[in-house]
This record gives sequence, C-alpha cells and structure tokens, in this order.
Amino acid sequence: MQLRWSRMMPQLALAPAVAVTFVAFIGAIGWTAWLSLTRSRRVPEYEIDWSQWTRQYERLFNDAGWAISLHNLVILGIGSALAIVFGFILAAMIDREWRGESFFRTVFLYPLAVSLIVTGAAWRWIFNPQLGLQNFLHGLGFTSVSFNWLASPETAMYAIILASIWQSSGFYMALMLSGLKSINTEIWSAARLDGVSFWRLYLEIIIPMMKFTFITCAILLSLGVIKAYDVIVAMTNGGPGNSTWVPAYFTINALSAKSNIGYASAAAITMLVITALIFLPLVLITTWQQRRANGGSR
Amino acid sequence: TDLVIYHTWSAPPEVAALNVLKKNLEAKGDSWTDIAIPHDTGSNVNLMNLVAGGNPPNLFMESNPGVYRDLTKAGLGRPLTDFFKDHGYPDKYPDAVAHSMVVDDQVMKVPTALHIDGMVYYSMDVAKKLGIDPAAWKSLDEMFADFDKIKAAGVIPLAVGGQQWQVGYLTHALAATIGGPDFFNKIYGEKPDPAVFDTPEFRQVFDYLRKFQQAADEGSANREWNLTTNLVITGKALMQIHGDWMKGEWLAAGKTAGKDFGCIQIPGAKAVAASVDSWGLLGGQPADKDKAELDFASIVVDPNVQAEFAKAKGSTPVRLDAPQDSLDACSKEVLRIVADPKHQVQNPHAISDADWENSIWDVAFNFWSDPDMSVDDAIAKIKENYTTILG
Amino acid sequence: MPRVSFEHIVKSFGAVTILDDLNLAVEDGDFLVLLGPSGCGKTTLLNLLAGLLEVSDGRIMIGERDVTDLDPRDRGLAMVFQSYALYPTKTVYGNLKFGLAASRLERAEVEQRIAAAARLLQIEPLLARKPGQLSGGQRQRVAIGRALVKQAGVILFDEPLSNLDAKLRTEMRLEIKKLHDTLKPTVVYVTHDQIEAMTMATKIAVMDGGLIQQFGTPDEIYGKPANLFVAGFIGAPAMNLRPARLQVDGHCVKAGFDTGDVIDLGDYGFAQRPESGAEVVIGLRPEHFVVADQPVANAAASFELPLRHTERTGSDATAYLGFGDQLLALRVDPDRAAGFSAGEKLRADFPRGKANVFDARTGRRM
Amino acid sequence: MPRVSFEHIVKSFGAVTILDDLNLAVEDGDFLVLLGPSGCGKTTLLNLLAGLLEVSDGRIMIGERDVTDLDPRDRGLAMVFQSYALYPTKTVYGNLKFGLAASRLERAEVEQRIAAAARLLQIEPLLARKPGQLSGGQRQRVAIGRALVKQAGVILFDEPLSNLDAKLRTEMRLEIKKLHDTLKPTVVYVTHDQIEAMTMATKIAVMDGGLIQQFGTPDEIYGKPANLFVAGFIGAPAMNLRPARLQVDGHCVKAGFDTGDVIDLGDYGFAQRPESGAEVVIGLRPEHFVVADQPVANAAASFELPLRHTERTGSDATAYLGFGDQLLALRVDPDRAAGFSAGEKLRADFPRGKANVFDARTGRRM
Amino acid sequence: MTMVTQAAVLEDAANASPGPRQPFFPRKKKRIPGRSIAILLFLTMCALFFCVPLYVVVVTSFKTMDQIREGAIFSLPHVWTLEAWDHAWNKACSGINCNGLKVGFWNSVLILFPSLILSIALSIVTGYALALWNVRWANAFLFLLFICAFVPFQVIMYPLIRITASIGIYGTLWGIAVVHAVLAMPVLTLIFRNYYKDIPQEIMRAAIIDSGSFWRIFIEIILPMSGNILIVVLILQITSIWNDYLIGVTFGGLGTQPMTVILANLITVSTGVVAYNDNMAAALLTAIPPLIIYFLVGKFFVQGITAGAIKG
Ligand SMILES: Nc1ncnc2c1ncn2[C@@H]1O[C@H](COP(=O)(O)OP(=O)(O)OP(=O)(O)O)[C@@H](O)[C@H]1O
Ligand SMILES: Nc1ncnc2c1ncn2[C@@H]1O[C@H](COP(=O)(O)OP(=O)(O)OP(=O)(O)O)[C@@H](O)[C@H]1O
Ligand SMILES: [Mg+2]
Ligand SMILES: [Mg+2]
Repeated sequence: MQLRWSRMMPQLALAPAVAVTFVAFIGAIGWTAWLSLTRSRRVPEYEIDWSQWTRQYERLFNDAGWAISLHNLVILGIGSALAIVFGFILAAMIDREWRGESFFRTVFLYPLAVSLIVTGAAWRWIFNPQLGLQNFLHGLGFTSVSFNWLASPETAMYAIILASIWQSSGFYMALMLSGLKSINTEIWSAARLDGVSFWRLYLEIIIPMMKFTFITCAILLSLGVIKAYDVIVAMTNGGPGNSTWVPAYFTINALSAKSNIGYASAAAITMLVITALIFLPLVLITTWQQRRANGGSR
Repeated sequence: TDLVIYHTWSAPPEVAALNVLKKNLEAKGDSWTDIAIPHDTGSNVNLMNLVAGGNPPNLFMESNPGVYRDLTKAGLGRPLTDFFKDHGYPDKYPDAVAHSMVVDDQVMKVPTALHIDGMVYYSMDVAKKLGIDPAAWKSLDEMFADFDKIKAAGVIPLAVGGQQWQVGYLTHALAATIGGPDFFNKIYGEKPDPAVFDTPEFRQVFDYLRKFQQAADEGSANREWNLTTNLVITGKALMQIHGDWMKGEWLAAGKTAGKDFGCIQIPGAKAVAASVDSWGLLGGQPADKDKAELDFASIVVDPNVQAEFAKAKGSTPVRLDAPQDSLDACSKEVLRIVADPKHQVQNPHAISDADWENSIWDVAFNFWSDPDMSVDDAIAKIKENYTTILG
Repeated sequence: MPRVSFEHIVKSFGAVTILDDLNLAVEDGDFLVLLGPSGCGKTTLLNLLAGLLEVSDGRIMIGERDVTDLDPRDRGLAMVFQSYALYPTKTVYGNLKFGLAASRLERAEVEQRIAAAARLLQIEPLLARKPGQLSGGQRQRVAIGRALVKQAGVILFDEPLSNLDAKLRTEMRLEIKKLHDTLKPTVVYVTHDQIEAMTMATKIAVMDGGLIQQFGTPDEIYGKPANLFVAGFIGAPAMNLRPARLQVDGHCVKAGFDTGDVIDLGDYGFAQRPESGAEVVIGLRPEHFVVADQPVANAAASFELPLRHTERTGSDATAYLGFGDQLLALRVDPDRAAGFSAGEKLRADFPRGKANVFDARTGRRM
Repeated sequence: MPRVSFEHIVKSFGAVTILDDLNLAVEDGDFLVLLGPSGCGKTTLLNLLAGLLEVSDGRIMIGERDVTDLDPRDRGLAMVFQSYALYPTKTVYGNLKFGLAASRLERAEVEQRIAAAARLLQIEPLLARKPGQLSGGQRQRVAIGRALVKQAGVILFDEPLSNLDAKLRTEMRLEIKKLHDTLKPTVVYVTHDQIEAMTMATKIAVMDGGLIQQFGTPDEIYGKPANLFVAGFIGAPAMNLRPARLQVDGHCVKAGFDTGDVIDLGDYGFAQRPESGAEVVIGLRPEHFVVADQPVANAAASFELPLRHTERTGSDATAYLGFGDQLLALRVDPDRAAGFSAGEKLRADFPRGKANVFDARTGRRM
Repeated sequence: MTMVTQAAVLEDAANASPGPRQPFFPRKKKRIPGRSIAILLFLTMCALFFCVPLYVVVVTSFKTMDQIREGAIFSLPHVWTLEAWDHAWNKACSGINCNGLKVGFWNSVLILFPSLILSIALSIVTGYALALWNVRWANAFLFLLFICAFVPFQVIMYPLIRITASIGIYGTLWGIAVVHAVLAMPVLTLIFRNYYKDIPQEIMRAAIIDSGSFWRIFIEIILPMSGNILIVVLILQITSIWNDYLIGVTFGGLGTQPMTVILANLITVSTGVVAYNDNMAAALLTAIPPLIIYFLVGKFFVQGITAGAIKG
C-alpha cells in the first residue's frame, strides 16, 4: 500500500509531544528513580550499591520531617477541599441570583491571577500580630482574639489553608458554574412545579447530577495540593519548626539545604508513588463510571 | 572581561559592600554580571544547577567545602595556593580565616568577610534606661536573671527571629559558648563523635535554647533577622543574639557602635563561631577569564579594599593588616576575640556535611517551635539522625 | 376540571415584547393544542400559565382562582416537558414520588397514587430503574406519570413527543389521547406538528408572531382557516393559494385568475359583501381536486394544465401542474400517477363549496 | 457519471461487525436512497464510500477506479451532511471556496464555479454572510453548493433534510430532485424518512441490521416488499400484517385468519408453490380498503368489524377497526369519517391483487 | 366568545398606537423576596472577604511608613503618596542592581512571549491531532499524558536541567520557554483535546473531504473555531508564566530574572525597617499585568470554561 500522508501527518505532528513525553517525563522519571537508588549527594553518581539500594528510602521513612510532610499533605488536602464546597456554594448562589453575576464572578476569580509570592506577602502581613488583623481587632476591643496563626505549629497550617482557599475558590466556582449551567433548564422548571424544597433539590438532585464536576474538581484540587510549594514558601517557609512542611517542600529542601540529590530523588519518587496510589483508582473508577453512564443513556 | 558573579546577598549593607568590590573590579577594566539569589528561598541549589546546566558562574559565594570538592571532581576547581603565596597566606589572616580557606590541603576560597555568629548587640539607650549593663554579665544565667526586670519595663529582653537558620545559628553559637572548640568540633566537625551527645554540655545547649525560646516575643515566628534587629534599633527590644552582620543594619540606621549600641560576645563564651564569607573561583577557564578571576580575588583580599568593604557591610576584615583606623568599636572587639586561636571555631557551614548540619537545624528548630518537646526528645532525635546520615 | 383563561396577557423580555394583549380561554376538560411555527411564543405562554415566567401584565385564571402571582407549585397543575426533565439521579419510583413533594400527603396515599399511575401507564416493571436505563418512550411515560400522580386538574405538555421517532410518536399520541378520554383533565398541549394537533385536540389555537391567529376545533381550523397564515400553515401538501380578482354579477360570484381560469364561488358563505374587482386569494386544497378524463358534473372550476412532475409516496401521489409560472399541487391516485408523464395535459376539476377566499390586502378570510 | 459499487464489504468496530459481506451497485446517474431504521449502518456505509472510515475487508469501486485505499479528497466525490457541517468561521463564499481546497484550480476557474453554484442555488445575496446568520434552509443550500462546486461525479447525502421543518423539507426535497435531473450525478442518499425515499429515489436499498433487505425501485419496494421487515417499515400508517393459514384447493388459494375471515389470494403471483396449511402472514395496506355500505363486486375479502376509533388529520382519516384483539387500520374519506361513531360496525372490502403474502417462518415474500 | 375577542385583538394589534399603554390589571410592584436578599448579603460578605487582601495591599502601598507603624491596616492613607510605587519601580535593589522592578518587568515580558507561544503551539497541535484525527494509539497516549499531568515538578526537575543543558539552552529565554512548554503540555493538551472532541464530527469530515490537509484544516477551520478555549488557555498560561517563580529561578538566564524573582529578593530581605509600603507596591506592580487581564477578559474565561474548556 502506498504511503498516505493523510495518515502520516497527524502522527508526525504528534512527534514532538511524544518525544517530550518520553524524554522529559518518562525518561526523567526513570533518571530520578535511578538516582534515588544511588548514594548521590551534591553531584549525581550513577553507581548503585545493590546491597543497600533502599538506603535512601529507609532513611525517608524514618525521617520525622517526612512524616510531618505526609501528615500535612492530608490536612492540606482536607482543608483545601473546603474550597470546593465553598466554590459550589458561591456558584449555586451566583447561579440563582442574576443580579451582579459578572461582578461577583470577577471578584471571586481575581485571586487566581495573583502570584503566590504576592499572596503570601499579603497574607503574612494580615497575620502579622503587630501590624495586622489581630492588632486591628485588638484596637476595636476584641483583645481575646488571636490571629497570630503563623506563629504556632498548631495553627500555621490553617493559615495556609485559609490562603489557599482564598486563592482557589474562584476557580472551583467557575467550574461549578459551568456544571450548573449544563443542567437542563427543564429540570429546574420541573422541580419548581413539583414544589421540591431548596435543600432537597440541591442535595438529592443537583449535587448528584454534578458528580463528574465534583470529581474533576477533586482531581484538580489534589493535584494542586500535592504540588503545593509556592504557598508554603511564601507564607511560612516550612516553619514554625517543620510544622508546615509538605512533600514538595521536603523534596526541594532535601535538594537545596541538605544538598542531597539521592535523598531528594527518593522523596520525589515517593511523591510520585503516592500520587499514583491516590489517582489511578480514582481515575479508573471515573472513566469506568462515565463509560457506563454513557452506555446507559444510549 | 565579563565575570559572572553569583552571590546570595541582597540586604542594603551587603549590597553596599558588593559595590565596593564592583567599583574596584571595574577600575581594572572588567565587568560584573550579577546573579543574586537571596538565602533561603529554595535556591541554594542554584549554584549546582548552574554548574549542572553548563553555565557555572566565574565567581561564587560559597563556604561549604563539599562544593569545592565536587567542583574539583568535575574539573572546575581552581586551587589558589600559589596565588595566595603573594597575598600573605597564612600569617596575614586570623587563624579561623586561614583554616577556612583550605579544602583538602589546597587553598580554594578567597575570604571576604569575617563574622562572629553569636554576638550580643544591645541598645545602649534602652540599657541605660533600664539600668542594666550587659557587658557586666559573666554568664548566661546572669543574663537570664535580668530578664524579668526588663519585661516588667515593657521591653522585649531578647529579640529573635523564629526562622530555621536563625535558630540553627543560635544553636551552634551556644554550642561554642558552652562547650568550647573541642566540644564544638565533635558535633560539627568533619567527623562528628557521637559520644558528645551524652555529655552534660550538650544537654545544656538545649536547655538554654529553650530559655531563649521562652523569652521570645510573640511576633518572632518566621521573622527575618533584620526585622528583628530593627526591634532593637527602635528600642522595642534590649538586645539580639545573632551574627554580627547585624551591624550593617545599625549603621544603615545611622547609629554608631559604642555610642548607640554595644556589642559583646555571648556572656561566658568558651569560644565563638566565626563565619567567613568566601568566594570561589571557577577553574578550567580560558586565560583571560582566569586572569580576571584572579584580579577579582586580589581585589577582595587587598587590605584597603578589606577595610572599606568591612565598613560597608558591618563585618570585620579578614586580614590582620587591614587599616585599623576606620574600624569601629565592634570590629575591634571582634578582632580582639579572634586573636586567640583557642577561642574560636568555624561556622559549621564551612566544615560539616550539609545534610548533617541541616538535620541539626531541623531538630533545633522543631525543638524551638514545639514547647512540649523535651531535651531528651531532641537529643534522641539527633542521635537517630547521626545514625542515618553518618553512621 | 377547571377552566383556564388568559386575560390581556402581555409578556416582554427586556425591550422585546413577545406576547401582547393575548386572550384565550380553555374550557374545562378541553384538550387545547397550541400550534405554531418555532419561536412564535408557545412555550412562553405555557410557562406563564405554569408560573415559570412572570407576566408583564394581564391575568391568568384557573377555575375561579386568580393564579397570576402564585408560586408554580400552588397553581394545581402538572407539566410534561419536551426533554422529559426526569431527575436522572432518582429511580422511576423516586421521580414519581418527587412529583408529590409539595403536597403533604400521607405515606399510604402517595404509594397508592404511584401504584395507580404506574399501572395506568404500564411502567410497573420499571419502577426501580434510573431514567438513564430507559428508552425514549419509557421516559416519556414516566414523565407523564409524574404529572398524573399529582391528580392535577390541568396538565401542560410542551412538545412532549418531538424527541421520539415516528413510530413511537404515533403510539404515544394514541396513548395520551386515551388518557385524556379516561381522566378528562384540562390539557394545554404545545406542538408544532400539525398531525399531532389535528388528531389530539378538541380545540386548536394557531399562533404566529405572538398572536393567536385562529382558535377553533380542528375541523374549523382545517376547513375554514381564518387567514392566509393558517391556510398555508395547516395541511400537507400545503393549500394552493393563488391570487385572483372577484367578479360579482348579482348573486353569482366568481373569481378570475391571471391565467384566465375562473372559479365559481356561488356556494361560498361570504362573511362580508363581496365587491367586484376586489383582489382576493383563492385557496384550494390539493386533496379536493378530482382528476378525471371526463369533466365532473357541477364542478366549481375546471383546469386543463400541463403536468410538471409527480411525487409518489406509495400510498399517495401529488401531481404538480404548471399554473402560469407557478405550480398547482393536487393529490392523485398513486396507481394512476404512475402512468403520467411530464408535459402531459391533465384535467383537474375542483368541486363546489370547498374553496377558501381571502382578502388579498388584509389576508383575512372573507 | 461514474458507477459506484461495493463488493463484499465488511466493516467491524473492534469486535462488533456492523456490515458483513455487503454488495451493492449504483448505476451511473442513479439516485440511490439508503433507507433504514436508526443504527442499521447507513451512515457507516456512506462513510466507507467517502473514505472517512476504512473497510475491514472488501473493495469499493468508483467508475473503473478501485478507491478502497484512496484518501477521501482523491475519490472524486462530494458529501452533504445532516448538520450541514458548514465551517462556522468562514463566510458562505469561504465555505464554497474551501470545497475546492483539494483541487488545484486557477483563480478564475474557482470564482466561476462558485458563481455558478451560487446562481443555481440562488444564494448569491448570501455570499458574504457567516453560516450563523443563515436560516436552516439557506444553510442546507450552502452545504449543497459546497458539494456542487467540486463538480464531482458522485454526491453523497447523509440525512440532509432531517434538521429542517416540514415545509422546508418538502421544498428542499423538490430542489434536490431538480438538481439531480439537471446535473445527473450519481447520488447516494441516506435517510430514514420513507417519504423522502419514495419521492426522490430511482433506486432504494432498504437496510436493517447491517443487511440490505431489499434493493429496487420505489414501486417495487412499496408494491412488492421482499420480506416482513420491509413490509412493516414502508408505508404510513403501516401495512396491516396478520397471521393466517393457507387453504389450497386446486387453483384456488385462500388464507384464513384466526377470526374466521378468509381472503382470496387467487390473483397473487406466488413465487413458490403454496401448500395448504402453511403458516403465512398476510399484509394489507390501509389505503387499499374500500369502505362502502354496499359490498364491492369482486373483492378479495370482506370484513365487517366494529370501529374502535378514528384519527383525522384534515386531508386524511384512519379508522381503526377491532380485528380479533388487534386493530386493523384503514384509510377512509375524512368527510365520511366525521360521521362515524365508536362501536359502529363498518364494512370494509379489500380488492383483489393487492394483498401481500409472507412465509410466517422465514418472513420472506412468497 | 374567543373568536370575537380574537378578532378584536387582531384589530387592536393592527391599530395599536406606539407608546406606553395603560396596564390592564395594575399590579403591585413585586418585592425582592427575602431569600434573594439573604443571598445577595452572603455574596457581598464573601466578596468582602475576597477583597480584604487586595484592599490591604493597595491601601498600604499608598501609605507612608509612619502611618503603617500606627498599625491600622484597614485605614485609608492620611496622605496618598506614590513614593512607594516610584521606589519599587525605579529604585528597589535586587542583588547589586538597584534599578527597581522595571528591569524584572521587561525580563518577564521577554520570557512571557516565547514561553506562551511555545507552550500553546505544542499543546494545541497535539490536542488537535489527538482529538480530530484518527490515530490508532491516541487513547494510549492520552492516558500517558494524563498520568504525566500528575507528575510533580520536583520529580523531573534535575533531569530537565541536565537535558536543557545538553542541548545548550539552559539559562536562556528559550530554556525557560521549553520548560514551560514541557510542563504545561500534558494539561493543556488534555484541555485542547476535550474541547476539540466537541467539534461536530461532521465538520471535520467535511473538511477532510474538501481538503484533507492536516495543517490547512487546522489553520483555516479549527483555529478560527478555538476562540473560547484559546482565551481560557491564554489566561491560564499568562498568569502561570508570569507568576512563576521556581522555573524562572532554576532555568532563568543570567541577569534575566523575572519580576517574581526580583520581588522575592525584595520582600524576603530588605532594609532595617521593612518598607511595607514599598513591598506592597512592588507586589502590586507584579500582580498588575495578570490582574488587568483578568478584569478585562475574565468574563471570557468563565464563558470558556462553561463552553466546556475544562472537563474531567
Ligand atoms: N428568556 C428570554 N429572553 C429573551 N427572549 C426570549 C426568552 N425566552 C424566549 N424568548 C423569545 O421569545 C420568543 C418565543 O419563544 P418561545 O420559546 O415561546 O417559542 P416557541 O413557540 O416555544 O418555539 P419552539 O417551537 O422553537 O419551542 C422567541 O423569539 C424567543 O427568542
Ligand atoms: N466508531 C464506532 N465504534 C463502534 N460502533 C460504532 C461506531 N460508529 C457506529 N457504530 C455502530 O454502528 C452501527 C451503525 O451506525 P450508523 O451510524 O451507520 O447507523 P445509521 O444507520 O447511520 O443510524 P442513524 O439513522 O441513527 O444515523 C450502530 O449500532 C453504531 O452504534
Ligand atoms: Mg418551545
Ligand atoms: Mg446516520
């Protein structure tokens, strides 16, 4: 059969992306995985001491800093999930209330545009006990409130969560809005006619209908949580203590402060494994369900 | 010739000092391309990245011997033993400095500034108002004894910045103060000795660390060192214990050493930790670059430049023969302290394994941040780290 | 069951007025079909009645109640939607139950109503399924069931069959009609399919451009279209509408076409006095023509025109004859049509009493 | 224009085989309609011809060329899609021009072809508009124009009219037919609307389940359906199909229904020898019945059955009579139907030579 | 009766004089319902919460240091002064260069364009080919891309440095652009593909019959139809590239540090008394370009998302 350009061209056009995937992702992951088995410190070494090839990982699992990082990852994940809830509430309200829709949308979205470095600076200042919100409230007479969240290991994580909710709610709101808008308008009409109450309408019909939107949001959110780095640097730089470390921070810290490429690689690979463990089932279930849903409606 | 110069300084006094070098470099007809990455922004890795990426800077501010070893391994080391023969090595340099310049029997670093990591800077105004003379304290205990009185007057006795590296510095300064050189080197030296973790001195280091933590004000968390210094400058706090680069801030605020502020070593210190900020040169360069790099090195260690540099930065000259007339009271005090070779140790950064040093920082800072953590916990943690990293 | 009436309804969206002073009344137990082309305001009118939109002005009465400002759920009506609008996350049973969400009924009563509706619609085996697992026709049944459980006096339908294929559509048409015969609710049914309208309605309101063009029984609408719009809209193939000029000669009224052909309107019941020379439009339905070789006795008009082409659909055939530079469609026997050849002259007679006459100026029936 | 033929076509998607050993040939200049219910593989077959899908096995010929492995643009054909598939960001002019993208023509030639097509389709005033600014019918014209400019010998249509409303559909039907008469391309036209098929085709291929059930002229398909599927699929209202049992008595062949009624099949051209007692299905088209008070002379069968209900559409009426526990549909005159009342017994005669007989076992025409 | 009324209505409609008409049934103006008020109130509160940081930053940047020390962060400036802005823009120091943020601004602009072009060009073509052309291994590759979208940057950072170095673009603008393109590729490709998946198949089929050329169809048909998604992606990419810190600092060219890096230098370490007003002005200056983009075209962003730009 002769060569058909109509078949070759798309594959040629895909070549750069394929190359990038195999070199910059798969190859690089392999490289890092290899490094994580070596004794590399500041400079990579490529020899693996097979009798002790898990040494970096053993150290990692015994490292209290890593344990804290994982713990914080969970806290951050749960806390940031509020952004989805909040985003949904905002979207539902904006959707119901046509007055000022575009105004509110813009206001809720703008934090997305702002660099985390800036965000961190602003929030840190707000949390500053001498000059910030606490001082302001004390000035008003509420002397018992404490907003010095960043100073204490117990509360610093909440400050970070607050800032990240502030930053990302708008995005989830936008996604939720699109989900809400894709619901057939006749469903709303039917519910009004049936006299379904507000709560039952949302809890029993709308939210279940938006299952996929929620899952999408959840996936995006967990992605953001796992990659969270800038916000930590900008808000607390890991402190107080290493109470606000997360795996991404741990990895960079191992690379820079500890100057230990092997150790950092091990941490990075473990991050990857965690990601895979969380997402592969989630993604597979979703695609399976989606396929089933599509098949059913046909 | 154009030199790419990598450093981590960005505070105004630091920048002023760099400009002294730049001025002199340009006078020789070379130009300066700046890469500044401030400390502690996840960026220490960048020097090695630049090397790994094939764009190493010609000059880089780096004290860690490991880096020099790695560069040498990569064929990018530039030994300076011959060069320093003409620049008064070793007699013209204080002992701590001379030691720090050597990596594996070769002179590799060009020292540029001398600091003591744990100095007490206090506001003379505040001291006078409170009727306290810090210079009279003979031990840490005497110092803490006065704290209640100070607090009662509404002044923060001791300002600290609750950041990992500041606490880490305080820790090793305390180690030097309490245990002296031998003890210090058993912890931070090239080959640490685990037996030292069981000594009473080691416990004391953490006991005092806890006292410092308890004396800290509530805004200390994650505060920059220079903001902390500012509390003292503005009279909100009596003193700060930190590296003596604090002086740059005082000078920038228009204050005079010995008149507005006093500087003493930590009361009862058995030794002080000396930081030597050093430049490294990139090896394997074409002749013109190499010459320019050496020009830069000779500018750095020129006694007159040293004096000017020290004045701008608030450091102490690394050369004993630098003109003394421009030195202020604090620099003179530093030179007095480092004159005794037995009374000084080196900044861990210049001698210990980065990973190990960092693990001590971790423990110290966690200890600092978590009031519930006991000294035993901390020591146990350090022992554990020792086994993992060096054992 | 209640009477429904719209009084002076005005509905504007912003500056655009969709309905302007519309009046319409549906008698108790009637099956009213709103028929009209897309965008004429049928859905809007239905939504106003349901309370899903608010009137800009006017009054809506259901029975003796003024419901203009009531909440949809308080109006005592049920609605079936074009896309069925089933709650996809609920089972069929749940969907039916939700239809009763607003009415505070006892458990047993709810169960009983659902069972009754399910039996009536033969969806009992489906009660546990989700809508996604149903076929189009089954969904439509469930949607109707959700309306039925309410036992509302008024049921609204918005193009309920347009998403079904032809065969199912015919079946569901019959079923809805049967339901109406059984339960006798007042029905308002929106469609743009005239077959649905003709077969189901007891009354049809033909709408266009937000106005009701004609309101009447299917026979009236078909037999005596009130204006040119209705005449052209109803019937397939469409009525032949051709301009002509009246020739009044005492009691004898005729109309002359451009082509010289003349039609005798002697039996036509003029609503107003015809005047000679008046411009009119004559409407002749294709199926009323008789194509015969012999002239039919007593025909109103007789044409002898060349055949342009024929369209045969198996059971029917339409012949298109050249009439001036236009075409005249007429229904012929398919077996005969097979024998026709283009260009052949055909003789077509139009019987008396079947023609429609419209004023060419106003478009209104004369 | 070229002949198109499919030879032993097999098409599978993964494990599912949609078309299995299909053979079909369209003669030069023919208007072939592929008719069948949804999902039967019509679009798939068309896409195979266009080259938009690849055959799993078999050969496709256009004229003398084997095009099985050619790129779509090299097959020398044009296609019109159900959703029109106009490029929304291009003007009408741009759309037509892009139709020529593959052919390297001179500027002047391109202009000339676009102008010609625009003139033929009367879309000249629209050339500068975007598709979004056109009505459905106009879009369809542009879509056809885009096919015409190619001057391809073969034009494919995939349900081109199903998005139009009834009126426009009738008009466009005529226009496409006229275009075919003028330009005489070979046309393959997919639809599931039997009216379209009957009126436009010169040949119809009725498909179901990936198989061609019957291939023939519209008259053959309607008059002599090859099997039960075709019989039930073609015609609206559908043919009455009722089981019966043959009674052969010498030359006299009859069929007896469960109800005791008997139909005389004396004039039926059996393809195989009828055997007494054979289970058959008798197909009677609704429009062939004659409802008269007097028995019609020489009828094949005569029924006297109770009226269940009637459906009147204005021009037509269908009466449903109870026949056992089923219904028998028959077409009646609408004027007469108005007088019928449910329950009344009607007399319906079925003429000779119109019945269809199918083998109950195989479903094939006997 | 209706026939009669109808006739009358027709008459009315024909003769109706333009202009306001007396209402048939005067109705009382409907109150805004309570629930509506509650929702508005809630939304307003949320809006305030969202605006607090911006407000504080803006207000502070116009204050003098003296006022900042008073501690009332919510108060308006006593004296509005642009000094901090001037300082941040023209005089702030990063390293030994005290030319202010403006240097970084231009660097950021220089980084932005190649990065944008490269990252979008790579993903749009990939998304187009995967969504609209028949590539046998498309699904497998998509799955791979999906996995890649989850790979944390840290995992591939070090190898990327070595790879870019080995092809000689480490430390150049193109290095940054390439890294941005690589990192954004999986997600952007998925976004583009999901969007293109919704383009009616028939349009694509028509185009294949009409032209059959991969690139021609892309440029003439598909690209013009990508308005919505391009705006969404542009906004996403502009903000992420502009706000990026780690890549700029790790792969950045010599002396071509982006604005964020200079800002970080400025904020993390500065003069004795932290010049909050300078910092906030600097922060604002850095944030202004993406903010302007959001405020101007944020509407399209939401529209684009609603049009199906981002889906599971
Ligand atoms: N919310 C709205 N805002 C503005 N105009 C609207 C709105 N809803 C409907 N319209 C306009 O009102 C007119 C009537 O719409 P309506 O939906 O009642 O038509 P319809 O007769 O139901 O048509 P179809 O048969 O297509 O459903 C249309 O021109 C439509 O564009
Ligand atoms: N890409 C595909 N993968 C798997 N199955 C397919 C694919 N495309 C079509 N099919 C299946 O092939 C069968 C025939 O589809 P096709 O589109 O040809 O039907 P059709 O006759 O055109 O129907 P319609 O009248 O609804 O357009 C259907 O059952 C369909 O589900
Ligand atoms: Mg409608
Ligand atoms: Mg199809």
